Amino acid sequence: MASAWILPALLLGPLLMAACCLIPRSADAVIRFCAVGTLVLAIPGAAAVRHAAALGPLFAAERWLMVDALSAYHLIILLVVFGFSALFAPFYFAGEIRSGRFGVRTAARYGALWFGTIGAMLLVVLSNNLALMWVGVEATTLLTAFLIRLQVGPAALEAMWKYLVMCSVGVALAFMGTLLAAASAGGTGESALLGTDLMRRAEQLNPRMIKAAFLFLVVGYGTKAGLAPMHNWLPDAHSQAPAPVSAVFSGFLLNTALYALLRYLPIVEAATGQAGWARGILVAFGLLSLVVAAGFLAAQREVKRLLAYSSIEHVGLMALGAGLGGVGAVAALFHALNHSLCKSVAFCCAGQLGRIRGTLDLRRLAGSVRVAPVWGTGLFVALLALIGAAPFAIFMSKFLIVKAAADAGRYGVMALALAGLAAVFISVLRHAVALAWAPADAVVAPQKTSIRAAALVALPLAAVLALGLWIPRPFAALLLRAARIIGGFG
Amino acid sequence: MPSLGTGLNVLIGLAAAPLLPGIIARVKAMVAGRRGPPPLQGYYDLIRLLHKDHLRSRTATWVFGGAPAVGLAAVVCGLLLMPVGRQPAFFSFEGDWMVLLGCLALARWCAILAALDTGSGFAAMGASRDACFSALAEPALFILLAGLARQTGELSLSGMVAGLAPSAGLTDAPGLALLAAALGLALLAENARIPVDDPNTHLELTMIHEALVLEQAGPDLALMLYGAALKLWLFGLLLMNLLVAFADSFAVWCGMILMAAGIGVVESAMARLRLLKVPPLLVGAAALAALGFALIWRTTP
Amino acid sequence: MTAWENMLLAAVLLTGFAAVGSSRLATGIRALGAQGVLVGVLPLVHSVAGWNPRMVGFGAVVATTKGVLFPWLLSRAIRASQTRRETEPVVGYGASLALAAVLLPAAFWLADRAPLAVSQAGALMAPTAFTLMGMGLFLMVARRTAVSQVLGYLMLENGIHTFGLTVFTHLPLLVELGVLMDAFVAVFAMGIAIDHINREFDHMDTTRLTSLKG
Amino acid sequence: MNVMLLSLAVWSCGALICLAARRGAALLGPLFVVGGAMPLLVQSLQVLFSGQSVVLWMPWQVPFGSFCVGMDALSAVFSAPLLIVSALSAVYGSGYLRKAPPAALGFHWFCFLLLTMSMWLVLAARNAVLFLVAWEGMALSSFFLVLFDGRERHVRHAGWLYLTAGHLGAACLIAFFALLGRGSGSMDFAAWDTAGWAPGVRHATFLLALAGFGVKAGLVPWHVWLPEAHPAAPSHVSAVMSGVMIKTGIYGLLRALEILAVPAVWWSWLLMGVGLFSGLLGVLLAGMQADTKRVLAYSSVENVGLITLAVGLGLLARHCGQPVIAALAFTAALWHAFNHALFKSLLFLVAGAVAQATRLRTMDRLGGLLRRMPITGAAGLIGATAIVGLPPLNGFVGEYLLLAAAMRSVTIGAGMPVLAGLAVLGGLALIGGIAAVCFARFFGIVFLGEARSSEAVAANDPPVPMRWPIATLALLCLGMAAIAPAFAGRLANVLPGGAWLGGVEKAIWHVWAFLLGGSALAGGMVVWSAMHGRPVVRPATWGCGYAAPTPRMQYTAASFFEPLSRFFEDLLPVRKKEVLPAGLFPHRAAWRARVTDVVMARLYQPLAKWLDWILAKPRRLQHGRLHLYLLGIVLALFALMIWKLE
Repeated sequence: MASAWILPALLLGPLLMAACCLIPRSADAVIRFCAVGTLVLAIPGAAAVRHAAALGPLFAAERWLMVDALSAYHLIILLVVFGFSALFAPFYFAGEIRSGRFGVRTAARYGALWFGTIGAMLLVVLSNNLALMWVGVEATTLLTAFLIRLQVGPAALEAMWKYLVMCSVGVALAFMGTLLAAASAGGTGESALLGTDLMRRAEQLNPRMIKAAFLFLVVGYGTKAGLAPMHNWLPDAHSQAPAPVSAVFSGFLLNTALYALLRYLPIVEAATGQAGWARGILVAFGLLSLVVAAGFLAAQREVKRLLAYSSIEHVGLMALGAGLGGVGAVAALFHALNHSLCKSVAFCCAGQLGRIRGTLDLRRLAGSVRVAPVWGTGLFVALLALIGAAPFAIFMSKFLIVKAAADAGRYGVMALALAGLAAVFISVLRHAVALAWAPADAVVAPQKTSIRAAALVALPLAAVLALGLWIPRPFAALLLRAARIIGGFG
Repeated sequence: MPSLGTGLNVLIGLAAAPLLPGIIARVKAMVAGRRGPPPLQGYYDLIRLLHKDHLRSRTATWVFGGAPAVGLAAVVCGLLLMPVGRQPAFFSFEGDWMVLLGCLALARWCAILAALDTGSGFAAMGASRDACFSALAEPALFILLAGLARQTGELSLSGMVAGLAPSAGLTDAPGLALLAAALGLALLAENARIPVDDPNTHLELTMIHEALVLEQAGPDLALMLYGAALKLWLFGLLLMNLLVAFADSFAVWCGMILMAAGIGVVESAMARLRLLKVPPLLVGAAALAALGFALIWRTTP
Repeated sequence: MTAWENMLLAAVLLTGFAAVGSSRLATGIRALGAQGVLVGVLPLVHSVAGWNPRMVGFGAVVATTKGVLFPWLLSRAIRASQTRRETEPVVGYGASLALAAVLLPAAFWLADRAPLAVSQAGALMAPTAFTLMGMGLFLMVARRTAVSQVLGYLMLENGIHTFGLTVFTHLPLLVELGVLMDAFVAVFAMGIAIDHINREFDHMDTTRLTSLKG
Repeated sequence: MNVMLLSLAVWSCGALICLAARRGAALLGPLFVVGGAMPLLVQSLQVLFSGQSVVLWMPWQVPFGSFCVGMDALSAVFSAPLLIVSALSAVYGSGYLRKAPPAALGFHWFCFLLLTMSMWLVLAARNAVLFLVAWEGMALSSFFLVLFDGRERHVRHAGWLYLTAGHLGAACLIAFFALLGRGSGSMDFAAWDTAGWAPGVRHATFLLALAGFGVKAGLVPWHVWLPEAHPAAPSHVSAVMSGVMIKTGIYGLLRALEILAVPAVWWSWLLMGVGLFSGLLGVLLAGMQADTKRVLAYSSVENVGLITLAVGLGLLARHCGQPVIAALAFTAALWHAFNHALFKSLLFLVAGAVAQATRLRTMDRLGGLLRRMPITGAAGLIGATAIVGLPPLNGFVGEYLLLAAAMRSVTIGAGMPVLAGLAVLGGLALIGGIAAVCFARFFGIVFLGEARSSEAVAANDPPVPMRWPIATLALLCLGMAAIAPAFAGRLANVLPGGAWLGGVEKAIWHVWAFLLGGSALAGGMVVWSAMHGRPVVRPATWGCGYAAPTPRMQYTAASFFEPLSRFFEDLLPVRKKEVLPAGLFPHRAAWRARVTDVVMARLYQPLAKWLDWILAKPRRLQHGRLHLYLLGIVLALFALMIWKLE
């Protein structure tokens, strides 16, 4: 077929580029190569998305790899987040490259791990074989662990160790779940592990076994997605990792785990006769994450930890949306894109402000909009968007999730969700106001604003603002088809 | 119904208003065993003041200049709306009681602003007390009028008073008596009589209405005094309409004279209340009116 | 062939108990090495009829990695940090063994109630899997040094593998390789991390890694 | 039809242009605001007087959203004052901000234009999603305007409190619209009919609407943000916010009542209770404030309370089958909403002129400004007299309509409406009286008497662009009084359920004629007393013969309200800081008192402390020990198994 080249190119491309990075050259070259490589990957990615949107699912390697609407949608998010972080990396590492702390060897290691992570995530998004998807998720854990470790220091090491151990245990439990799911199909054939086959034979699956499988999967992939009460690694890992890595963490790493979980949702629902058994679990975890995140955000002082807890809150919101079904599923996916855009901009700006002001404590970051106009305003607008202020798309997806709760008649869930979101709004807004209007205490010369940096920050935020007011028709069609896969409707 | 008879009542009011303070002063003097000033003393004062020069302080602006005139005009408009016994007022329409109270409020507003305009501490003190106490007295008046309206089912002041006349049976007496008591208290409070304010004290710190007119002199003072007299006449007329429900206008005029004498006796018998005790008194008047309203509400069908 | 299989499973359980009960890390590593070999060999014993070169080859690869490579890597980490034994663990050794003992009947109870098609697996396979998983998790929670946590993780992996056998005669090759690769990289990563921890903190007690709070 | 699109286009392009033109924005901003506002004003008045409404539907690529915009009588009543006040405030703002830094100026006018556009969109939206986006857009743009001089701490606190309250209100509204949109596919207002609803859900929906719109309207107990945010904003913005933006809350409440067609009886009692309490607490706190703009902000709480009181009475009358009383009460509410926008924005612009002329807002340091700022003073007097509701101005007409409704429900009604009528009469009397004291104090202390500080002495009238809007608003107040009967007649059939009988309309013409005659008489007497021809002597004010009187010996703002503040002590908790003179030769003695908002002190601060305590609990979960985290995962697995497997 004409499109046979797409999937192999998507998977092998990153590995090839990772290898190229290992050839020692100057640190600057490696960082620039990462940016170029990521954008080059966008070509097969775009082709895959266009194919999935126009002609329906694209299969390869005797149906082990697949691109349907849901994976195409997540492919868009992946490319956008990685593209943005790659373009931002030169700004972030410029200081360290000049000061020599970011040597050639470290840069090579960074480049290789960067492309390795992209490859692993692509494997997760593209694989129809559930076990292969599990391998992909486990690979992301191992590769990103060492990305945290780039910054020398005991805290980074501690964060890496906790991340490594917790996520490995979580993903091991997920593997147990995958085995149980395959076993529930009863057959011993190769096809038992293909998602599409399981979906087709969902009614004949052994209901008790598929339920047990889903429990393991929720706890396993939930740990990786940062759902409470398995979220403890997330704040440490995000606050210690360098900014571009944190951006990718919150931007897409959490989404890969949630994507893996959502793949199982329709199968389990079909197997248990659409009784909402699996949805109830997701709603419970979603609400718990929302409330726990609200609790932590109430008195958070450090900006990166604040953004990490905000990620827990938003992942909880996505799980809640998917759990509610109907419009909720559409809202959850729409929210995934908005959140990834906003959060990656927020993390990058926070990281850059941390470098310029020398601190990550929000109280001492006050007045950053005057000191570093581009990064300060970027963080301020991103924070406003994240807490659901007006015309931004996140306000729209929150409204849809509340409407889904109302349609499903679950008023308690609606009330608790609104209360959690309100608590988050109150505490984060206080810092945002200080960030923009408070007089800057430390005497730091205002940074000169480069047009490229301004454009880099402004583009994603403008996209979120535009999505809030006008969703383009082709994108909406893809979104609805993706939502229909996980049990939503237009 | 601007007819000849109602016009006559208004003219009588305009003419006889300064007589009431004269009678009150005269009765107080006789009770105290003195001869006291002649009842017509009020007229002599007005004429004397009108011929004096204007006396306006340097800090005062056009507000001080215009306030007495606007105040007097407002009270005169109030008089146009007041019925006398069974005879309706010069003008009467639904809600005219609201316009009457609005005019009295406008008069008070002008007096307060004039007092504040002089910049004198004592005038402002009088203004503050007068404003605060009349704010507390206002609910009593409104509830009282509600009682009257409930009793007669009418919506205009003339209709209410006329409605009282035929049905003044014994069953309604207690309700109307309570309303009359409330109106009596309101009258004493609004017109600077003894329990609330001492009209002829000379110590500025204890004045309320006197302090308001402390800075006025000459023609301005004349307008203010005449306005005050008219206001006393208005309240007296309303009280008489309530008490002498069945009578024609002649009985009302005699009643007015007797009321003036009564006020004189009350003033000689009591001393001025402490300022802290005045708000509870006013709220007490409102309570009386509410009790009267409740009695009326229960008895009438 | 169930006799051989049950004996093998009993041996696996024994190595598990050894790892949980011993205070010296070297004993733990050797126990886990042995367990790795046994679990590698288990599929061959389990379906002796269907031997084919691919299964045998893969069994050998698993046995060598888990039996030889992991112990070499972990002992190198111990030598670097000169920590010979698990000083005072969170849960004492006596209590650990008692708990492991309780874990066994619980695993049997769970295996009976678990929704498994018990037909192809021997009576002992599922309980062994659950015991191993339980002891693996227990080791990670109840021990202080980083190496013990890695050992716990390995035992959890072995437990899940044995459970895999109760369900499948054999998994597709590519999946097996993927799982093995992940286990290998996981241990490799943890080994490197332990080296860094030694150099950074000059102790391996993860309970003292609590600087990131709130 | 295309007038709406034209104006929206003008406003949005204007906003972008202002953002770009930094220095020129001072002129361009007001130009675009007025340019966009005028055609819409003409359309609103046309709709109001001709009675036929206008609807425009366009597809909008947002889930459940559709660009459905319309202007019916109810929207027109609220959009007319909005456009007038926004246009005049914009002109005023160009003068008020002439010394502001250019960078901030461009962004300021960008937000002002967006605010005007979103406020009008809120009034015109006929689709829930468009309504919510406009509602939040209004909150966000006014948030940026409030923080115009965000350098001071208290302004930042005010901004934070404002947007937080706005957002909590919006959360209630999101739930409200979600409940309304339940089941029915589209979110257009027209598509909903709540006939067959269960009473429980209907009551919950009403409470959500009351909470959501009550926050924006500033009703007690949701009003705590209003006295912080309005004074913190620049004066022309506070004029727009206090004058018209809080009315969008009232508009929303009326629209919600229209959608929830069959109201329950206790709704009207709740509305009247909230209205009365807002009125009383608002006016009492207004009287106790030392800052000019805080007085006006609390007075907005009072007036919104009166409007809600009128709406409640109208609802009760409609429920008890008294169409005339309902018509009177609704007309009173709409009339008061329309006119309060005029005189409240007038007073805020006057306070702004005073603040700019003297750079002072504490009343005890002002005084004697009428002589030095004649135009602002005269307009302030007209505004104060109107807001107190004294004849012959437009405030009095609103009072008259409401009291006539109350009196009718006392006389005619049987049972509950009588009690309601009595409560309205007594409450309105007390609130009106205290309002007179409050605004006599406001006007007297600031404009009359002797100047108490050097800044007050140096004050003079503001420049021309600020003078014209003040004069126009004052003339509008007088004009509204002049056309009162005709305009009140139009307002009568805006809200359904009210039948306007001839009897009441005739009475209003009588009142109008009487007041006209009365003002002529007053005018004549003023001219007579001025022309009396007696010479005028100008001595100094009598100070009991004290040799060297100083301006500071005049009555202060706090002492003016003291008799009432002592009587209503428990409603007005005062926080005192006093250093009493001690020893034979006392050194320093100080006494400072500040009235605190009883709702904030007794309700929200304890609630915030308790919430912080509760939210601190999960924080202990992140204790850093890896072992317990792993235990957490295992326990989560077991809990899930127990809960979900059986």
